[in-house]
Amino acid sequence: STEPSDGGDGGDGGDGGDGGDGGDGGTGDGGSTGTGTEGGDGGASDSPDVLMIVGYPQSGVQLFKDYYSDYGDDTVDILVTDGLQDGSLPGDVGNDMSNVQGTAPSASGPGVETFTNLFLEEFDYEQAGVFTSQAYDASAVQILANLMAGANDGAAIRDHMRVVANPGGTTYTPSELPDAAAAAAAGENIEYAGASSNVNFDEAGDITSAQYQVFGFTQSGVETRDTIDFGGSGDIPQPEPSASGSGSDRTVRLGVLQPETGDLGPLGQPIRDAALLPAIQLRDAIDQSIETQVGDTQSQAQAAVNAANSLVSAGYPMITGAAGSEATIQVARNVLVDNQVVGCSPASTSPAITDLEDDDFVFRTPPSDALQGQVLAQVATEELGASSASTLYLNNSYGQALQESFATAFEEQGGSIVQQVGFESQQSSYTSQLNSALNQ
Amino acid sequence: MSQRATRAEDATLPETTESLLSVRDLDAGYGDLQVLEGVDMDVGDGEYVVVVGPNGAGKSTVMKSVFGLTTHMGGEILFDGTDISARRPDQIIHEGIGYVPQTDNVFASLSVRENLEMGAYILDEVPEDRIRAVYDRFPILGERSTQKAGTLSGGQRQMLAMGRALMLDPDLLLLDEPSAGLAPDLVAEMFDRIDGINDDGTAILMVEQNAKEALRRCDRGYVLVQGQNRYQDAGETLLADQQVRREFLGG
Amino acid sequence: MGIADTVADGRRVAIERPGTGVVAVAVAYLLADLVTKLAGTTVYALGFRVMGGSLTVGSLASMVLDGLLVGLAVGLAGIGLSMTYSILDFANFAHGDTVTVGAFAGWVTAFVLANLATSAPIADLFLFDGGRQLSTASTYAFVLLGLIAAAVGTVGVVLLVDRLVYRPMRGADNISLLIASIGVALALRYLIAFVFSTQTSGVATVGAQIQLGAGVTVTDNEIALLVVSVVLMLAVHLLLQRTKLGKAMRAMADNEDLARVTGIPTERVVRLTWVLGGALAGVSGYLLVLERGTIAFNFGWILLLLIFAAVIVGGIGSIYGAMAGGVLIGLVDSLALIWLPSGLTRAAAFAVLIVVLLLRPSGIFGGVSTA
Amino acid sequence: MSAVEDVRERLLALPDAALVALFVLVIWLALSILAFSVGAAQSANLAAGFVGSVTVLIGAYALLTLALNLQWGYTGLFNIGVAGFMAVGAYTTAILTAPANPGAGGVPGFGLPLWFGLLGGMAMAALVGALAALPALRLRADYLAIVTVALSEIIRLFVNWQGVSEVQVLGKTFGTGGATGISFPAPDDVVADVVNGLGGPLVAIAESLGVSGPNVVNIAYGLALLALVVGAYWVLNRLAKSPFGRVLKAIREDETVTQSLGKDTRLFKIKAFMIGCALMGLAGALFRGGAGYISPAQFRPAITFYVFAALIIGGSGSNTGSVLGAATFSALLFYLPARLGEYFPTFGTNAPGNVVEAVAALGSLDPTPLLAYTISNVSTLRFVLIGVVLVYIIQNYPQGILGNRSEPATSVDLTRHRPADSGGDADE
Amino acid sequence: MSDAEAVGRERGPSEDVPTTSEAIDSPLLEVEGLRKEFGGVTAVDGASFRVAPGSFTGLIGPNGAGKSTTFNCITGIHDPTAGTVRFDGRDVTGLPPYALAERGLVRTFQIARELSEMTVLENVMLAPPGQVGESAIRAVLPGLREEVERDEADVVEEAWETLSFFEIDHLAHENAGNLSGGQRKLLEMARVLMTDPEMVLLDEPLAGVNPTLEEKLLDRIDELRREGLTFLLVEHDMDVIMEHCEHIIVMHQGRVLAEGDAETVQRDERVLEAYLGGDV
Ligand SMILES: Nc1ncnc2c1ncn2[C@@H]1O[C@H](COP(=O)(O)OP(=O)(O)OP(=O)(O)O)[C@@H](O)[C@H]1O
Ligand SMILES: Nc1ncnc2c1ncn2[C@@H]1O[C@H](COP(=O)(O)OP(=O)(O)OP(=O)(O)O)[C@@H](O)[C@H]1O
Ligand SMILES: [Mg+2]
Ligand SMILES: [Mg+2]
Repeated sequence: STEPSDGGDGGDGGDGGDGGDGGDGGTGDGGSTGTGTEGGDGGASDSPDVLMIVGYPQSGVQLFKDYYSDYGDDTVDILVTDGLQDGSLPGDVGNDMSNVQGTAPSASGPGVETFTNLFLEEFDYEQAGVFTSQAYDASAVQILANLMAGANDGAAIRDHMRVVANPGGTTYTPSELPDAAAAAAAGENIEYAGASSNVNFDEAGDITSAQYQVFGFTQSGVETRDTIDFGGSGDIPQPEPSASGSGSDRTVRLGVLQPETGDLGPLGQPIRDAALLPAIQLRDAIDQSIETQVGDTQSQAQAAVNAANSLVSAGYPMITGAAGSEATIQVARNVLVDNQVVGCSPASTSPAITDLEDDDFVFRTPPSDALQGQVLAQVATEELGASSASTLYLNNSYGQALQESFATAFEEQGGSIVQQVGFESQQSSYTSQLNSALNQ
Repeated sequence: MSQRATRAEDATLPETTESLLSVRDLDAGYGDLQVLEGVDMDVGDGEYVVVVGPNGAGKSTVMKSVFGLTTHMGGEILFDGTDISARRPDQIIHEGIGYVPQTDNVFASLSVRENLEMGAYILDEVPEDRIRAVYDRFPILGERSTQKAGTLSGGQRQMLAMGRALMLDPDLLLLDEPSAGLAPDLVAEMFDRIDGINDDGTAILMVEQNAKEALRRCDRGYVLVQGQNRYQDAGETLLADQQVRREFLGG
Repeated sequence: MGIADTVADGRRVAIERPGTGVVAVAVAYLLADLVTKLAGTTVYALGFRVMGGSLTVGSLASMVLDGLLVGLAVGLAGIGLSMTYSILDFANFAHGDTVTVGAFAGWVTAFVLANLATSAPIADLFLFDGGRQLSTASTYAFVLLGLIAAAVGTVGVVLLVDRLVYRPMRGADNISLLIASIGVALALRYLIAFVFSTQTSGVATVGAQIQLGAGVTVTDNEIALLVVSVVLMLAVHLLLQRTKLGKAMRAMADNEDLARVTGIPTERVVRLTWVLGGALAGVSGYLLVLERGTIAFNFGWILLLLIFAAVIVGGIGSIYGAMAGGVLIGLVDSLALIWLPSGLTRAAAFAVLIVVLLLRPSGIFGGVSTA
Repeated sequence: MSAVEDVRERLLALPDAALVALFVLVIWLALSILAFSVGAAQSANLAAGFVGSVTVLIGAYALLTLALNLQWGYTGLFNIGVAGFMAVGAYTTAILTAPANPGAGGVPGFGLPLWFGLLGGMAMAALVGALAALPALRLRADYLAIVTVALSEIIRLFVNWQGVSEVQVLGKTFGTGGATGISFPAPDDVVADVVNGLGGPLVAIAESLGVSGPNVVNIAYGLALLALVVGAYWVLNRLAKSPFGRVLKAIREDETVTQSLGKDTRLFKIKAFMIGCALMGLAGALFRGGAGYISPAQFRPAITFYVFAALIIGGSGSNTGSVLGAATFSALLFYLPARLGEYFPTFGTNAPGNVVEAVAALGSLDPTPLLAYTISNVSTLRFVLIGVVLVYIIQNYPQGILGNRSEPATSVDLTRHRPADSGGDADE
Repeated sequence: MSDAEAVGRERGPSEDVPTTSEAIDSPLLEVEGLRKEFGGVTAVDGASFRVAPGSFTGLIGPNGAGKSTTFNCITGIHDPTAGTVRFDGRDVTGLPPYALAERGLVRTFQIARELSEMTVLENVMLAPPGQVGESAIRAVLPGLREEVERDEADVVEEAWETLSFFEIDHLAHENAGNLSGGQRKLLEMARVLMTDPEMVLLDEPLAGVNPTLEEKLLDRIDELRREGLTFLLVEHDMDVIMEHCEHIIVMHQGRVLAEGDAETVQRDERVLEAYLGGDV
């Protein structure tokens, strides 16, 4: 199974060396290049079985347009990630993208149906977008923890996040959120099982098990083709309540920090709305009132810090946000830890967040990309039967980290990485990068 | 001979109707800064008038004012009886005034011929006969017609600048220090050419620091000091006035 | 010229202009390396790989074609910038966003016209609903109308900007104008974002493809870009060289004060320069989108530094230079991938810009203005 | 209109320090009023949060504008690569001070003390400035601008590159962390230590008013930056009002003439450029890295243009103007609109998803959707505002809001002491 | 081009130019075989001459003869293509302008180059050499700053005196950009004299200056010369040259065509033909 077309290459890629060079060294001993003048066939033996692309729709539209205009008929299997899970992509690209599959953290919690119905009822969307169920869960858990802690106090809320989310006590799903709230306010140990997953937090604040969907594109959007369960092996901490809950006249304060504008604006707006949904659902259904305020990160870390600061200053002890990993990291370091405010990101998947020195104030409801890299590698080897792969990734922290974790996992599973090619967002053309990644 | 030049306040103004250009009580300057205070100046049809004065007196400012390049603050500028003080330079060109600025007076990256064509920009067609007339007057320009003006020598540039101003056959030509920086032989030649232009009927208003030579050749002269008229009289009379000589002509 | 001459020449260059010498050596090395790569061999010395590796001809050809197309687009956008740079004498930082304005003006028009017959809500068309992409092959009449709308719309916007921003500043120094143009750039870009959102939309699809062999294809849209670029380049060049207006523009670029006293209606020439520069920007933006297939509120801004690179490398004021500079920059941007890790290719294009500015500040084709 | 002019005249008559202080106070006051008018429960804390954030912004931008003013306002070096020099300073600081054995996932550094890292960052920024300056300073202003902005992009792309995210040189591992960024000991923790150590009672008072400790620290960090600004101002002002500053001004006007008068202009230019770059490097480390974390995305060229806008508003060539411009820009144009957008009442209806619907509603004489759309997009429109203000200022106050101030480049009284009698032939 | 060269060679200075300048045994300025090409144009084509210390030497020649270019090459504005420049016995060829100015060799520009956004006073205060406060450290550090201020006070006084002499003291606080053409020329001269020079190259300093003031300036130059300064003057006003300069160098097509005192030069056939025209 391990038949790397280029022996020395694996080592090259491993120590973070540049993909370009690695490829050079490798193809040197593939004597077939001598016939390369004949056209596309010449390089075929060197081209990867699978191309893994990490990016956002911003550049993805252009990238796929370039791909189909250059390699229209000669399709290779392409794997994408949640960043490109955008139903309007085939329309914008002008191709059905049938050779493209992707993985994304999926909404597999027991309450996903309830959530979807509620969400589409309350807001004017055609479908629940990416990370919306995670946003709902993030807000719901925080509200519950707040109710149980009995005060708008970040440290107390932090201490009750795992109490309300992890096993132990009665299980509640989104449809029973008002009941869960009442129980939490009464100081009972509960287990919230959400829309995106069962929502169990490990020591680092990451969720312990995750389900990924394998999705494909259709004319009208994305469809889920398969789901893969992952993780769930680690210990799940099960702390007990240490506070007595809330009386009837409290106000629970929840901040929502999402990109409403900027690059991630189109993704951020539905996420913001989903994060507000639990508060809407609980309005008038419980004794306590819930106050929410939204801050806009403008898809930029610095603006996110400013907006987070004003949320904190306004007395919000917990925040659903941010979306981009960079913003989440910055907000955590600049705002959350110092101010002892809980943050639960519904969309940040960077592995770096696991290792944050965060005094346990930072949680997230989607799984780390370290997992997604493994899932992708699994899909590539098992479902697509690929033994070689190239990566083409957006040169930011999301892209770099995810492709790195995919490459590592893929090689561990015996595959070989042909090329690792980064790209800048919004280039005029990605033809050269595609060429290079496909080793054509 | 110790003639006395006429001081400005004693001067009797010539009849306005006779004047081609008539500057009346002109106040002008740059932005908020007023330079000219009540300047009067006349140029008759076909007359040759020279303005002299110390540095910074406002001589160039008078010329620029006539051409609408300064801030007008009062008074009037009549050309052929109509007030042109509110016009733009390209409209004033239409009235029949040509202007050769003190420095930077050719388009360095255009050829000699293209410079002349620009002189006739406001006409619909390139007036070949005028170009030929300029070449006749300054033969060296004809020889160099395709050369870039930026590579001409100082004297040739002055000729080209003047040729360009002559393209529209103006009734009045404003010349700002046309001899500055020219070699002596060219200075003499330049004055001769100006005489020639004047002889052909074009009125001249000229600023010169080569004051003695200029006053010798002109019909009338003005002495401008600190933005005001000081003396005005026939050129020869000014030349002969001891005080004018001592103060402004270097003895 | 004999070998000896060349060597002597080389020595002279090395001594008199060391910078140029170094660049020449570097370029020579890269070319040699390219040849060995194509031959599929590798040269080692002292245990290090000195040059070589592998690269297929098809791959090279497609990279060259890609660089060429990006370069043409950049060069086309550069013509307008080059003109305003030399005639109005300031570096217009709003040019990139003017290009964007043109693209939006043109494509909105083409979209709305082409889909008027359908019952789609106007908002969908106006904001580029992803499902409704235009193909040049089937809607060429609308695409053509869009091209005209791009030119006209941009001219309108540019004239308005001139009236509001630059006209009150006539006679200001070129740095003040540059700064004003930064303000204009911000305002234009974010107004577009306000109206059209910050999403990237696909707007045009490929109509026909032509195989060139070695696995390289060109599309009809790319050919359109090529043809229009070359035609516009020639037309603008002739306009500036042969017509009275062109000469007046050159005269203005040369000495504006003198132009005024010569009777050239400078105000009108300025406006006409904006009209021409704006139309070129609009058309280039429109064609760029046609070739790329996508549109976004900030694509012109992102391209701006490359456009500047093209104009400066080609020599400010030179129409052919802008085009040649664009192609050079496009090729560097695309071919750098052969030698550099992908994270640094864009940096390489900027490095070329810096090197050219340091060694030949008047540009590779510089010295001759507006020719 | 004339009343406005009148107020402006009177304000401008104030001493510089008073003017700046007054301005900052007014901004604090305005933000506090905003805080009290919207955040019922936690107003004091909200106000403190606003004040802290805006003070940090003002301090950081003031450092940057002062640096740019030295380069551009005085010496005429049109550097629009500010972001790049900030990055050099910040990254050097980060690499020098990052712990040698970071936790999992962190990038190791040299573990040196922070003050050393900051000095190193300044030195490195100055060095890169000098290297860039040596060949580039003979270029005309607009070319230098393009070279510097290209350089700043090269720097950003380089630190972003995965190839340098962790490298080994001579057995020592360090790196930039690539696009993910790098953590180092946070400068604001130093301030926090001081505040918590010395300012215990102060914190207690603040907390009794409902202001959280971190907000006190944030304000303190802002004030620390302002103190740095005062220091930088003092140094730069002395530089400007001296023969050194005179030569810089002369270079801006005409370098050849200055050379012909016996001044080694290259040396002066490089000095001015290096001092400016060092200051930019410091600002990069303290502003972008205030919380101990930096990443390449924080050094996009946009920040350079903001610094420029700030300097233009204040008036290039004047140090006081630089500080005022920084305050005006960062508080009124950059910070305030975003906050206003957050706290503006949302008109009951959700904002429409796009402008077409918003405008369509106008047809039925209902302006609220458009208004709501506008408010929900205020952070986009803010940049339009910045652009418009920039144009307005350069058109109407090309010398900046302070107007055309005469700031002769000397420290002494310029009036004549020995009135010369026509010719100045004193008894020599 | 080659024609001109041929003509030039035919009349090469080595053959029959009076060797007055060779006679100056310890010249302050010595130019030998100076050559400057711009692309295809040869602006200076092997000019050689010497200037005696304390002299008032005139450099004349037709427009385009290469006088300004020669100045530019001497003062380091341009790098000469070939040839050497010696000043005060040392080879200074190709040194940058500031190095020459530091050695006491300064020049004015034909087209006045004022520092327009600085006041007239600042313009002249810039000039004195080696000002203490030009060191950034001294300008800033408290202990050293006092010395800077003392130095400045002297510079201000000197500046005022110079301005009054040139009759532009009433404009001291005006921005130099607002001066008239002639006033700029005066400022140019004032500034150069503030550098405390040993030798001054004046490129048409009097063009555009009012004749009365011109007289005064020339008197001043004569006075300074008596104090030991050396002047090399480019001027087209023959009256000035013939009256004031004891030694005259005539350039033509980039070469020295003739030199000597006023008498000699005025009688020289070639000078008459090439430059002075018939009527002098
Ligand atoms: N563009 C300008 N802006 C402001 N002031 C100016 C400007 N041009 C000239 N001045 C001022 O106007 C006054 C008159 O200048 P003008 O150029 O008319 O003098 P002039 O008589 O032509 O002198 P010269 O013989 O030296 O050329 C001078 O004091 C000068 O300072
Ligand atoms: N930078 C340059 N590029 C090209 N040619 C030049 C340059 N500078 C001077 N020349 C040419 O060199 C020759 C000599 O010019 P220079 O300015 O030295 O003459 P000059 O003797 O000072 O004349 P004038 O008396 O008119 O000032 C001229 O033909 C001129 O066109
Ligand atoms: Mg004048
Ligand atoms: Mg000269």
